Amino acid sequence: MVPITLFLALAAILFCIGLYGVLTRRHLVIVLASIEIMLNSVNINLVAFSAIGPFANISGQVFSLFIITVAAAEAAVGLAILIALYRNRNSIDVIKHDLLRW
Amino acid sequence: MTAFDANWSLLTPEMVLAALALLVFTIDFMTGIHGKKPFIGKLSVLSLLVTAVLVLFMNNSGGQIADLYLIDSFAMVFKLIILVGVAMVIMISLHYLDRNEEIYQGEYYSILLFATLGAMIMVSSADLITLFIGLEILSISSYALVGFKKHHRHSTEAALKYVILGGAASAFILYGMSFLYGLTGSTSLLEIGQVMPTLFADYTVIMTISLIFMLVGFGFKISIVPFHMWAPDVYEGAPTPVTAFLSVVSKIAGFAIVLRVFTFGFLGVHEEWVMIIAVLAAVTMVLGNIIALTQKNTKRLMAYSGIAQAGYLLVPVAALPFIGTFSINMILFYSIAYLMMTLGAFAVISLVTEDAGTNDLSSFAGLFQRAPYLAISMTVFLVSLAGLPLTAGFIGKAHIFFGAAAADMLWLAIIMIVMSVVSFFYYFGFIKQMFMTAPKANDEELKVPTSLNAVITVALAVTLILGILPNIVLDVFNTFNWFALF
Amino acid sequence: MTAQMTFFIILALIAIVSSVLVMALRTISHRVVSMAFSFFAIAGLYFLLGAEFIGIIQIMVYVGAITILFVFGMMMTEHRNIGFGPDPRKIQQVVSFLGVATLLGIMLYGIFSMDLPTTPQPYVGSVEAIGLELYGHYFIAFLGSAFLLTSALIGAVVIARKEADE
Amino acid sequence: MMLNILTWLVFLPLIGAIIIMTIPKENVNVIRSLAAITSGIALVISLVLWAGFERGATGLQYATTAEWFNIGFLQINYEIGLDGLSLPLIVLTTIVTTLAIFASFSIEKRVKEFYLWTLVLLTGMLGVFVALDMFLFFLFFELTLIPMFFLIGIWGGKMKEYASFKFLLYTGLGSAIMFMTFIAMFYKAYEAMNMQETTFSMIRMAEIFADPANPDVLTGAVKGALFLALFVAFAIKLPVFPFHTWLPNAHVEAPTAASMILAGVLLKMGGYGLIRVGVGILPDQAARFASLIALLGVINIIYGALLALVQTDLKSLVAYSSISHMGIVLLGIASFTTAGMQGAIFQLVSHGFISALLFFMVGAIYERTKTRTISELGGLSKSVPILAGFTLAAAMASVGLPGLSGFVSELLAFIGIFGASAEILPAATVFGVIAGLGIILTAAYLLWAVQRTTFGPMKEKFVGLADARPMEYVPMIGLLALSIVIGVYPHILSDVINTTVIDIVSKIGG
Amino acid sequence: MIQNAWLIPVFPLIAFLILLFIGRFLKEKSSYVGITALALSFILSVMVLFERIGGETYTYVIDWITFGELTISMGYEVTPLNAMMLIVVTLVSLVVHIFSREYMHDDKRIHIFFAYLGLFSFSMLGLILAPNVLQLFIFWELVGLMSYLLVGFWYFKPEAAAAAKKAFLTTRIGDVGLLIGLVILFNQTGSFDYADIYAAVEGGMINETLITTIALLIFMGAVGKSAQFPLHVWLPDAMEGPTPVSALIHAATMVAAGVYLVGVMYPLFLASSTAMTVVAYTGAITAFFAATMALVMTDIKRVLAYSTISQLGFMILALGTAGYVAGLFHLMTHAFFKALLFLGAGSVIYAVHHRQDIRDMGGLWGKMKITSITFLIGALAISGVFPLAGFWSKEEILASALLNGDGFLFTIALVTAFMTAFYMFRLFFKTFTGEYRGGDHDDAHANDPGVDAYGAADVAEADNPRDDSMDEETHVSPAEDHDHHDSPKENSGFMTFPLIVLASMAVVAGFVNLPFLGYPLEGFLTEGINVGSQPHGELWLAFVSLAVAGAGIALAWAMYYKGSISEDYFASKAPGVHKLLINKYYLDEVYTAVFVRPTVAIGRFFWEMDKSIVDGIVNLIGRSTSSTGRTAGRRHNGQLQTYGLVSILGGIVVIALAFVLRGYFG
Repeated sequence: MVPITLFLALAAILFCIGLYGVLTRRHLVIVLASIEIMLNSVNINLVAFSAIGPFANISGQVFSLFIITVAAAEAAVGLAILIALYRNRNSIDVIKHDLLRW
Repeated sequence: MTAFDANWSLLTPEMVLAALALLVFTIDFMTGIHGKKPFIGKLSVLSLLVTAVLVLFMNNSGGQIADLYLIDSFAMVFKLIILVGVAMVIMISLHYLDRNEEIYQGEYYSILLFATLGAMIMVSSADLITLFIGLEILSISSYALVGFKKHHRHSTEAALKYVILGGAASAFILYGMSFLYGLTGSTSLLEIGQVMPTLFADYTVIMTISLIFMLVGFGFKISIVPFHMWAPDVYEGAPTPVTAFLSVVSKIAGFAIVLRVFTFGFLGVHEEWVMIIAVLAAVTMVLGNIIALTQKNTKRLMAYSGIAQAGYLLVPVAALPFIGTFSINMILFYSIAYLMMTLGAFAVISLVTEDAGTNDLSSFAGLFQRAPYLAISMTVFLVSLAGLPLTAGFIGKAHIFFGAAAADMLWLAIIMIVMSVVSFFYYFGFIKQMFMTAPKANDEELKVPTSLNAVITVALAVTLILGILPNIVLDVFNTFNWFALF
Repeated sequence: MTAQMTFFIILALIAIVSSVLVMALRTISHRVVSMAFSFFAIAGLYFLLGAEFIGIIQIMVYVGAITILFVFGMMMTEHRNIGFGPDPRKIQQVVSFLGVATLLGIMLYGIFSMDLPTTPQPYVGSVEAIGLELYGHYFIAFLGSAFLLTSALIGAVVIARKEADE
Repeated sequence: MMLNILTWLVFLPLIGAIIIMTIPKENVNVIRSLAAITSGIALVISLVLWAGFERGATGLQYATTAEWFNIGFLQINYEIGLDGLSLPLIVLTTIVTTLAIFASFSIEKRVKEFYLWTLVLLTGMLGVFVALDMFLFFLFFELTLIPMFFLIGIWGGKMKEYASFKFLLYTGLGSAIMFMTFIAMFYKAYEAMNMQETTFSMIRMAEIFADPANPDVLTGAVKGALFLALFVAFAIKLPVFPFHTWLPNAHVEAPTAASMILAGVLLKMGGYGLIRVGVGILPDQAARFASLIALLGVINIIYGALLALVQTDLKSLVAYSSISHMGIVLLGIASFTTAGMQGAIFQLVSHGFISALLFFMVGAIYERTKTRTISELGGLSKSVPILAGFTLAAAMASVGLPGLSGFVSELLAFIGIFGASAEILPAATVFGVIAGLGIILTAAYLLWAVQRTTFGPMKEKFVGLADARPMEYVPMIGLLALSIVIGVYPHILSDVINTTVIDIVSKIGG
Repeated sequence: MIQNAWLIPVFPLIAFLILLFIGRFLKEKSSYVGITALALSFILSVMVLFERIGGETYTYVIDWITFGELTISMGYEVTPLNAMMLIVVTLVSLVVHIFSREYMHDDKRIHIFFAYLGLFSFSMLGLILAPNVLQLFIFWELVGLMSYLLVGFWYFKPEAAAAAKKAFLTTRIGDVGLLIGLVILFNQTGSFDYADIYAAVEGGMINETLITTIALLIFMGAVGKSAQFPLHVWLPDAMEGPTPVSALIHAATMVAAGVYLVGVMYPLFLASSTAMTVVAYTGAITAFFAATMALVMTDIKRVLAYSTISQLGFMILALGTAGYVAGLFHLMTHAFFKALLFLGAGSVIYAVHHRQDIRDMGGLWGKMKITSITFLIGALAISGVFPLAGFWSKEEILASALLNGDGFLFTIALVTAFMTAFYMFRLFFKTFTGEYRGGDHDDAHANDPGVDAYGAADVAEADNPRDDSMDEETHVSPAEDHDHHDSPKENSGFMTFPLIVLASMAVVAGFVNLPFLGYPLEGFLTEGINVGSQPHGELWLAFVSLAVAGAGIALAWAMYYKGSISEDYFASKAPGVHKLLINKYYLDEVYTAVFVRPTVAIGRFFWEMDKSIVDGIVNLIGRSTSSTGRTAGRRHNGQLQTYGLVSILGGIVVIALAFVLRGYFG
């Protein structure tokens, strides 16, 4: 079997890619997508632990199910907000949205 | 005991609240999309009060559902605080929504109630998954609430910032949790806590990362420096009652889970995090107060003030391993004080800024001439926030101060008290506007709606009574054995 | 190298590369598709780990629902292929990269410093087990997620709703 | 019994404030008379206390203790009492405040609030002087900040905002330091009693510090640090160089009544605290740092006087003179003799009356001439002879002319400083001689100011100014008469103070 | 009656209170209140004196203040010395009151004037009756206050205001020394009572150095009050006050308090030879320098002022050379004849329409008979002409200077005696003989530096001025007060009667200590106090003294009456010296440059420092805090990704912190 460490490392890499996306991408849809990638990386962790972790049990998979649910809900709300914002401001460039500052 | 043979009646308050939230939503559905629906707001307040009564009577004997949902006095008090807080937020909303008709009223109230439900689940849960779900109910509802003024650019922008950063924060919490689960095979905080010392000994680095990732996420939710950056923007953009909700209910619920996680999960390894929490508390107090100094926007100012207050509340968390119950007493007492003074202040801010049409501090100019009661109440709230005597805030702060000193963290206490003095500047800047500046263009008398009046009066009364006779609450607290842990 | 390892490497590479492509590509539709690939690869990994149910859910929810949601989001906003022009925030980019790289380093260091035994055979959770946990131990969370979804639904509808008079 | 006469005294002004709150703000005369009556009753009560005070008896009188609240193992008590140190200051407080209320009858702006805050302030000040629980003491100490902030900020002069905030933040910082020190003292006492006893009572604390069950906790370094922190806290209030800079701003901008109270009573809280808490609980440390205290006292005297000499604004001149005079208090304390300590207390009381009178005179002059710039004044003896006469009298009292109260305190302080034991204060003589120079400077700046303001040819623009109104005679004559009474027959004060002073000094073995 | 001695000061106090409260309604009649009070005091004083002669010292005290175990008491005491002083003070005060009735009658604030005089008399009498040195100090300060108020009586004259301040401040310097001395003394003896102090000194309870220190500090007080060098500068300026005030306070009583102080503390001084030497030399130097300045002054009051300083120097000299009785005897006689001279000058000034420059006078002999004759008596008395009062007391001073064994002191005393005679008769001849020079040149000597260092052009006509700003309709300029060309004439009885009384005292006062009668005063004064044996001169000394006085008078006669020596003879011979003298040795300028200006400069410097550094730091902390806040607040730039980045970096820092805390990085 593949060592769990590799799964964890993959998750870490994906998490950081997602994080980097959140921090630097200018397209808001992509930013939201990056969050999804981060959440996915967590799921990899959980499923990996659930399957081949030192204390493998089913809870990890249940946990990941909940995360998927939450991710969906969050994506829905996030995109709804994005759409409302786009209607208001006609832009989905992150940089443009800095009315609130200082 | 497994979940199947648990006493599910313990969940009655949550279930009743959920049912009532759905009822609110249904009634809203049946009464059309638009228009003012103050009765829904009143119904919501009623729901919350019913729930509060249920909490008080159903939960006072304590109990637990398996090891994942604890009905202890800690949860009970937090739930009561949250319920009363939300009720007051809704009272503030009644007036606010009256002035902002584009907000969908029924949905607004039902989402608030859902969020409350989430907060209740949060404070009771002793399980990573339940806790996370509760947190997400609260968070996602909050994202939506912030963006409820959807034609308002500030509101949607605030919601966007909140949802993105909040989502990332959630990811951090989850990433941290995934290791807790993976290395223990359990999601129960109690079980995790039992093996934590060995776990930390075995997997030091990854556990540190896990701990700190969770801290980053929770730190975001309770807006402590350096994870606080969203707070001013979101607070500014959100509808004022939502700002009040965020700065009070979200924050207090956040503190509840921080306490829960750190006491249940990490108490055994407190030497790993006490110093970190202490440093974060110090940084939070310093930065929150200092940035607030030059703020001119009331809501932003309250945001920074809230950050600073979070710093004060973090002090007893840092002191917790050393003084135990005492620390919980402090946090709960200060939470009550914070709830009352902040909500009271927000009630006034909501009224005044809506009347003036601007969030600028100058909208408070000459308030004393326009509405003396409002100005005096606001003064009491601000004085309490600043921590001056005869107010709940003073007792609360003194309390925390004692605790910090007792935990041998005098340096933290010193920073706290010095920063309190710094905070005089901006709190009294408010007071200066109200008392020492002539009213601007609009100087007619300001009518205070009944609902706001009620909120302000309650907040005022509690702030003063707890400031003079704190033992009303403290004596009750002293009879509680918070987690049955200490 | 076992077949599992080979699959793992392939799937991991797909996941990583497509994730990177989500960041790097220029056309928004390509990026969303790339994201779907990434999710798909992750689903593959779940199969590899014997968590078929989660894998299926992953495909259904992520590749199906969420990707579609993103496509909708994309379509309803700025789907025309215009760039944003040069990024004025070079420092942000560089510091972000450095910060994230540092974080990754720390995380990887932590992960690889763990001395975890390699399980020869993965634990395979049945759907029944999941169901039992879901409706038993995690029932409160399950109920909670119902309200979470309701709340998110109401919120999303209210916020995204296009007013009749607009 | 909690509701003893002291409690009534402290909270009576608050009750008055609440009653005033209910009165419509248009009824200014009702409000004024209510304020005057309230403070007048407080004055009567304090005089009853004075009359009933058993002279020569050691220990506290009218003392009472009631549990207030507890935080964990910490019990905070409502513990109040009276001794020879607090009684004169209580009487000073009620007198000065009552007269300040009379002096402010000319205020037309937001009358209701003015008296409201003044009465709240009165409660705070009285509370400070009766409190024997350190927490309670701090609470009242802090409570005085808010009313004074308002008094300066609303009714102040051009720079009122700057001044009020500076006052608030600076003295707030002082209170904060004080509070920290109190907590530290509390825990050290707790440790010193082997975690067996917790107390915030100053009386008990003094006993513990004098005779700890576990002396290793209270090392010299710890006690020294505690004392220095306390000293800084009270030095800000007193104020002591270099922590004095809030005072001129606050004084110059404050309205007359607030200046009177500020100089007359508020500063005294610093001196009182230093004696009550600093010397009372840590006598050995106070003696250890006697040279420092004396040095700062001398610096205060000279520095304040030199600055007063060159002031161009009459009010800031008086403000700097306050700084200078507070140096005498420090000097008296530092001598650790009965004479010096009594001189310090005498100076607190005497300066309370004199500075209040001076500020009142400056206020009255300003009200008429609309200027406080010394060079613009002149010849006031001609245009307003009675005011000028009282100004001169006040200046003379401030100079320390015998027959007026200032002289007695200076004399006692000098007797103290020259009689200080060489172990406590090696350079006593030097300090005394320099302080003597300060007396000359005091005479110089005050007389120079008098010469430039009341003497000289009358200016055209000051022709036809109205002289003192009947209502103004009350504070003028009252304060001057008190100064004269104490100056002519100080026994009236010393027999109240003496027993307490002997008690304090005996702790140092001096 | 001696038990009721406390009434002596109380009568003037009552007068003061009456005048303070209802004086404004009494107006001119105020004078009678004061006169009555002083008359009562005087009568009582006489009775007390007679009772005291042959009686016992009477003391009555009450507790004044208690601290620790110590108690300071206050009360009154009648000793021989103060019984004598009572007479002097009450008598002089009484006649000055009477004189002022006329002199001040057209001043609108006459009631205040008499109130002040009453309070002054009270203070001075209180000073005298004090049973302890602290009470003396208290009243000592009070008389200083009254001096201040009376010098500044015409406060609207800037010179008067300045002079008043100068008088108070200069004496204050001495007073601080005195106070410190007293305090040290108290800490040695535990008491301020004379008796205890004497006992302590004689019992050797205080070591010698300390005694010297204390004595010198106490002497500082005397130097200030009695206008001894170098603190004498205030007295000439104090002549800005009304002339009766000058007579009472700055000639007869208050300025003599310094001498009195040395007198009552005499055992202390005797115990320290160093202190005695200092006292003697101070007196001698003062006597000499003041006399030199008196030679050239042209303002009639200033001549008298320097003369006063010089005579006070004589007294101090006597005390310093063990002539206890001599000094106090001269104090008494001087009080009478100097008051006489001042009141005479006042009478002249009043008659010549408030001019004070002797160059504007002359030829008054025929016009003001009583004034002239009494003034002549005074001048003869001060010059020491047999058998007037001054002869007897001055002779004793010369004796004590001589017998002390220091030839220098004796020489100076003799030279001074010569100068005294000279300048007094210069004054007399210039004023009363020759032609009347007043009336047609208002500002003839306006720019004469001899008038005043302050350059006050109107000094010559400044006495009893009216404030220009007062009562425009009744305004009359001083010069027009009386008809301008009306030649001077004798004043009314209110003014001449005091002159006659004082003149008779100047004649007879010396007889109380006649050598032929066995020095009765000496016997009286040395009773109950150990002041050592008193020196007595031999007969030849009396002749030397007389000869010196005669020489002085003769020279003055030659220069200013006969004109056989030019008036400018000495001035032209030694112009530098003349200029030096006219400018009073430039002492005022030196003091201004050395003390006043640097003090003010230091004050300014500190003020700047206070604003820029002490307060600057405070403000800097405030500003930097808020600007830090503003800068940090600016990091909230609205970019959500920046926020995220900050959080992540913060997280990394926290991780690093955790590792550091665990000791990962060493």
